[in-house]
Amino acid sequence: QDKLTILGSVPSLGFPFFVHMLNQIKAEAQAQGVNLVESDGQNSAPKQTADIEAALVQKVNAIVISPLDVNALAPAIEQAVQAGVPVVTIDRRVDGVEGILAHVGADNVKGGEAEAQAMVAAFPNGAKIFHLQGQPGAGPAIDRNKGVHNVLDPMKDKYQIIFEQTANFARAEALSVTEAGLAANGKPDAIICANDDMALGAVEACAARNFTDVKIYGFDALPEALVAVRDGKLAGTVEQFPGEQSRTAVQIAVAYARDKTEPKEKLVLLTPVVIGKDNLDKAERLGETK
Amino acid sequence: MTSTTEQSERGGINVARLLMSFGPLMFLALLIVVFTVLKPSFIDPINIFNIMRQISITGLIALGMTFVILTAGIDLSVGSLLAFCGMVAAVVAKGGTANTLSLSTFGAQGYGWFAALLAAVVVGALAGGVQGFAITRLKVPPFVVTLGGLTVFRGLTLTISNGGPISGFDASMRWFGTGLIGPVPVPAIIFAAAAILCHIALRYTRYGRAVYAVGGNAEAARLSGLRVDRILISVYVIVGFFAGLAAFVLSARLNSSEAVAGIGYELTVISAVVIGGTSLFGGIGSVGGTVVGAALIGVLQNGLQFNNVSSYTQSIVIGLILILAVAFDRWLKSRVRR
Amino acid sequence: MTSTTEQSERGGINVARLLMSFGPLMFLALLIVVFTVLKPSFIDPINIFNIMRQISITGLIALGMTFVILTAGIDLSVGSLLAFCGMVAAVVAKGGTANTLSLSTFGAQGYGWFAALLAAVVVGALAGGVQGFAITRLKVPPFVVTLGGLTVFRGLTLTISNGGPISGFDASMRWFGTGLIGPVPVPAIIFAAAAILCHIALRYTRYGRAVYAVGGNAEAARLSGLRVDRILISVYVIVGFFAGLAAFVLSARLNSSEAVAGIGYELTVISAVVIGGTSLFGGIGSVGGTVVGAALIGVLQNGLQFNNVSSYTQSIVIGLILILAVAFDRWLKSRVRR
Amino acid sequence: MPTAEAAAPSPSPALLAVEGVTKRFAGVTALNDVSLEVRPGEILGLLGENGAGKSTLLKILSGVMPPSSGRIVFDGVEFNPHNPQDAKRLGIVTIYQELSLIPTLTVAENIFIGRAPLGRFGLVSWRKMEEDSRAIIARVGLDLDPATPVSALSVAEQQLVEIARALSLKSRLIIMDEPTSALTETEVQKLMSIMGRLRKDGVAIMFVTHRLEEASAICDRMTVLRDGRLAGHLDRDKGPSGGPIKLPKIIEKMVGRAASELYARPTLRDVAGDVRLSVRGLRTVRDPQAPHAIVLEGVDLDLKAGEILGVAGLVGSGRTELARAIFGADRIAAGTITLDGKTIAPETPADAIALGIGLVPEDRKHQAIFAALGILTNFSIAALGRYSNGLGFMAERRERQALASYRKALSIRMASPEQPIEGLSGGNQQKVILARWLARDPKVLIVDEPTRGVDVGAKAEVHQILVQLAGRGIAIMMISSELPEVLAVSDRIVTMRRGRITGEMPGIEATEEKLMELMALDQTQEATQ
Ligand SMILES: Nc1ncnc2c1ncn2[C@@H]1O[C@H](COP(=O)(O)OP(=O)(O)OP(=O)(O)O)[C@@H](O)[C@H]1O
Ligand SMILES: Nc1ncnc2c1ncn2[C@@H]1O[C@H](COP(=O)(O)OP(=O)(O)OP(=O)(O)O)[C@@H](O)[C@H]1O
Ligand SMILES: [Mg+2]
Ligand SMILES: [Mg+2]
Repeated sequence: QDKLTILGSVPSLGFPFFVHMLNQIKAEAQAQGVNLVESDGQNSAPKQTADIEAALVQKVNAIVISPLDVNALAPAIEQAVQAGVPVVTIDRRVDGVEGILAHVGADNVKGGEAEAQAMVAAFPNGAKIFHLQGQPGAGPAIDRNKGVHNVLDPMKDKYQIIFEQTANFARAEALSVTEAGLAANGKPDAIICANDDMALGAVEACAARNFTDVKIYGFDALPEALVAVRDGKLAGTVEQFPGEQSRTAVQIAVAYARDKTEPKEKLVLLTPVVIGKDNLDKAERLGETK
Repeated sequence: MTSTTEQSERGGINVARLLMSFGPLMFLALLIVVFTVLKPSFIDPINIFNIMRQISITGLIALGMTFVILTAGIDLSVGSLLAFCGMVAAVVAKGGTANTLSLSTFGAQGYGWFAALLAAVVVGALAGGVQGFAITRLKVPPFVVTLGGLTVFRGLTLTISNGGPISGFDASMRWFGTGLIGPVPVPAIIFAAAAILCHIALRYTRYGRAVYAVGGNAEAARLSGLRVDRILISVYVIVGFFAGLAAFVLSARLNSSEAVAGIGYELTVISAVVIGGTSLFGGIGSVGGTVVGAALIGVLQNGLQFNNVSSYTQSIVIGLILILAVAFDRWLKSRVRR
Repeated sequence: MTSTTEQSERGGINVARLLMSFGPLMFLALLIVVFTVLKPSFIDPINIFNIMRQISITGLIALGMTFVILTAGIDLSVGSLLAFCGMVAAVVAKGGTANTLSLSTFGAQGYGWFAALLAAVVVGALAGGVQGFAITRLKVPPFVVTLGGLTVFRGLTLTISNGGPISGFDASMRWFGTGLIGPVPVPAIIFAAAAILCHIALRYTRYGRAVYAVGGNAEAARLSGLRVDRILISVYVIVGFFAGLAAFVLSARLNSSEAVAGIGYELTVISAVVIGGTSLFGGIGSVGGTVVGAALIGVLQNGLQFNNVSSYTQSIVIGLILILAVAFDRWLKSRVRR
Repeated sequence: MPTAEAAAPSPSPALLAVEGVTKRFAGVTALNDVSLEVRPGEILGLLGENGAGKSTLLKILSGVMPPSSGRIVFDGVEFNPHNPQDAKRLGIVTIYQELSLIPTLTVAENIFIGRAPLGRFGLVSWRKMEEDSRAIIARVGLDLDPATPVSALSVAEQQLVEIARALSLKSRLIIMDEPTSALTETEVQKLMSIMGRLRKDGVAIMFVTHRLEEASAICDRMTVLRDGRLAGHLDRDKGPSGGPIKLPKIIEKMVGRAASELYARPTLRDVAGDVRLSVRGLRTVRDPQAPHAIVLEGVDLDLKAGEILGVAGLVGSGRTELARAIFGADRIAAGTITLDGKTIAPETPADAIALGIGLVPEDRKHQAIFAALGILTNFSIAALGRYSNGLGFMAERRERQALASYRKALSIRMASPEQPIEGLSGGNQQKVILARWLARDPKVLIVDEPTRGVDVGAKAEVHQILVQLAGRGIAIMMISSELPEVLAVSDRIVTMRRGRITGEMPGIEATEEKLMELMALDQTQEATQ
């Protein structure tokens, strides 16, 4: 019989986080001895939908996907399910579609909560906070923002968000936005960022003003951020184990496609962990740092 | 020689000559052949219909954009306007501005698909009209007005939906995005019908000829007694209308209206128009060209994806082929024409 | 009346008259006043220098874009080219194409800042030259060529870096992004110097005259003995050069070259130029206008962030003010001129 | 003065009455208290020097711009047009000085702009539109495929199309601003006879031209403007013969002093110069974008230093093609060009200019001026090297001085060197373009319709300048559709027809009749080929 073929689709290869995810999918597919059709959603729900449609025409045996948007990708995923192709979702969970084989993920809302809790733990007596949000309207931006507010809103008097702006997940924008925030409000105690790129931009802005004791939190645990955590430039970053998620998802998908092996659990949830200086070893990509 | 090409320009159909005289079409044919050779399943009807469905969204907007660019204008706001109209349609369809994330396909309490469609196209046309008004009355160049529109409509969309999507429409609405008539996807039929109407409007009505005249030389058109301002406003209304229609179809297809929908569409849409031979300086171009331009982009994306070309390489290849397709067209024109 | 406006056009400095005659400048002044009243710390030198540093990146590219638009061209590839040049600079600075992610500021084994700078600007200029060549020789419109460039350069950048950033430069390189000369940030100084040079080149040299002439009427320019093709190629080389320079400064400032840098910059850059009064149809415009346009955008963004205006509202306000600034300019001109 | 003349009893009530109209632009008063009237069935000539305000007045009448003050009465009703459509609705049809065709559209569409004939389902019938336009352009003697885009037409053809369009509209008043500036005798004759017919039908015509013979031949009355003011009205002689208005009278009114002779016949100058430019067997390539364009079919020509060579021919005879081929603006298929004995092969105008050849093109608007740029830039653009230093910086002081001296020498009317050239009257624009080439001091200067739209006074100045330049040893080739001009200035004349040279004679031996014969020959026979 021919080799199995699976589709691996991620929201956008413009972000290192998803590059890593796809690389892990690739590696696991190789290990499992299956062909992989790669798909880059290019930050566009119609594009990711189109990729799924193209894959269905090519009769892939299974789909492993991290959906750009859980709502907008639902029809495409439903179409795949109806075509009898097993689907495993990674990272973001698509509700409302019956028959998804499994979901492997670490919820972004939970990640946002973890990030805020880490900050709260560092400042038990309250803090003045800057919050850099992701691209307005984008799924992870919404979820992470929600997580942060879930934790901080009930403690509004102690933990004041004095400056809250989007920096579109981009380092350059985070730098200039933080600069403006610092000029307008002076030094905060902590800066919570919705991804590592923005956190690293905020680091540069603080460094330029010699505000080296501001505690800055990132998200995604990219190797570069891990180095920054090790060097004390970042206070922490949220690890969601994208590699483990991806590999697990591929294993589940391939097992089912081979011989209808049902997964042991339909819902594999990895708890997000805030990586600080003391638990660096928990970080998935520590090995990539030098 | 003169008479033959003129004939084909005037609508006489002669496939070989058409191919020969219009570079992008030839390129399109070539791409289809190449992709089919590489993977025969490329021309499976299913895949062809997929492609048609995929290009229908940007294609619809590109039809409207053809009018605008024919007048030497430009509309950068279409992507944002699409998101805005989509959100409006969702609010109407679901009957509230609540940021409901529910996927319940049945619990809709809104005003139904027709009201949603109407709301989308009316809001789109109005928004286009306002921009057209700013262009003609305030004398601000279209680039600036619609760039402003790009950020304003995005901001409004995010404000309405508070950043999140509005999802879960009833089946009658979803049919416009996912339904089939016979084997043909509904969005493709909507696109084809709209393209034919636009072709007739531009080629066979006084209004259409006035659009060309204004683009060819606005001052001369004014001196010839055309109401240039009204015509200019009308093309922005048209592109707004199509942005609204595309928004409705997209929302129906994705079963969701997203605040981030349509980001960067302006460039895809304008590319389709320009690759189709419409001049950014106005007065020259056709709906047929735009359809070919949209198809070229759609086939290229689908075909590369089909062959599992890495996404980075895809970017490089698409960029180069777009340039080559147009270069080839210029070369053909410099040699063959008449 | 005639003589007075002419005087100011010739460069005679008369602040009141300048303000009165150039809408965007007046708007800029107004915005600064408003933001200062809202929060006096807005005009703290720290913040002013922040703004200067922030606009320096897109501002540098906008200088080059002014040349391009003066010839009635356009360059959509600048954002991608910025990312590409930045990545090249990073590779040279760090001495390898390895996707090294180390932040170690000291362990650099590369070729130093000078080589990185040189590589960035040479690659930028070359890339611009290739695009200019395609525009003049293959007769493909600038919009199409540079749209192709937009996707090609992005694909190349992602390929080089495999999607990730390359970070951690030595202090001598970082100085270009973060250093100060006296109290003034180095990027701001680079931008100011470049603006003055460009102003001189356009206003006081043969080359500048030729650029205006080609944009004003390419056919008449050709019949007047100008080598139109060479001039066209040269403006794309210039904008490419500036994209390279901006890339170097940005990488130095962020201590990192990212594959996703510069997305959407083309619109910001072109806005700065167009708001500054340069006509997209060529032949009309100035470097001074571009600087004001860039400053207007920068002040607006910073001022709104400064007042912690929600990002949704920011979009709406920025869009409206850009349109108003230009509308006001047109209105002033229509009154003063006649 | 006007009042005295207005006192004369009018034969019929005026169709149009202009009463005290004034128009001010920034710094310029283009029209100052001008009054005139036009009656049905009358051809009124509107004359005046360049910049006198003729076009401004006509633009006001056709709704392009409002007057600053004054009153217009049309058909007994006060008339305040807000846009060209208002005027059109009343039956006022205008042919503008700067051609107002839409280059990207076909001839047929331009003729039927805004009123395309409709066929089935109310859709535009292209067939009918093209058939009808073929008939319409035939009236002015044009035989073209109506599906040709206007951008592929020569200036003369465009002018004819515009005239044809105007004539095809239902009109009570036709306003023509220099309709004949690019036409040759034959077409002018045709237009004159059409105007005569319209007059019989009771249509009123206002007619602007700088060709005074033409005006004198056709106009019933004339109104003359000078510096934006009314200089006076002239009537056809009232004698039994009703003789035309005499040129000296017109000129005196226009320039405000007694007229000297208009075209001085050249004295037989001793042109002993060597052959400077020599063309042998020149053929050009057919341009795929303009398939019906004339190509040169083997042209032999010699041009001596210090000589003015007149080139006469009908519209479409290939004179412009010859000029462009020598200048490197069009591709050459075969043939050689030698300059001072050396074979040259200019591939671009830049090459030709570097070799010392200059060309004043016929289509001022599209090929010569930079409309939005200042006069200074327009002036020096072909001689940037001369007005810049080794580092490439402009030597603005020298540049301005040079412009100032040409401004004086050519009496260019302008406000300042920074003024955009589009604000100048047509004639003054032409003078700036001439100055552009004079500033380069070329060895060979080709001028294509050098006095198109230039007033009599300035025309004489231009002719003088050409003679002076020739006197300095420059070889001049002058293409002109105005035979009197060719006869007046040329030391030698060649005629062209269908891409070939058909004859040659010394200037003093030539007459209009002789030239016409060589230019025209068997036109009809060739057209049917
Ligand atoms: N739009 C304008 N702005 C400023 N000045 C103008 C404008 N149009 C015309 N003028 C000025 O008005 C005066 C009259 O110009 P007009 O074009 O009416 O002259 P004309 O009699 O038609 O000359 P010509 O015979 O050269 O065509 C000129 O001095 C001209 O510079
Ligand atoms: N730039 C051009 N592009 C396309 N066709 C042209 C162009 N110039 C001239 N033609 C065509 O070439 C033919 C010859 O025109 P040309 O201008 O050479 O004649 P001419 O002898 O100079 O007479 P005139 O200048 O009075 O028209 C015309 O039929 C015209 O359609
Ligand atoms: Mg005039
Ligand atoms: Mg000619």
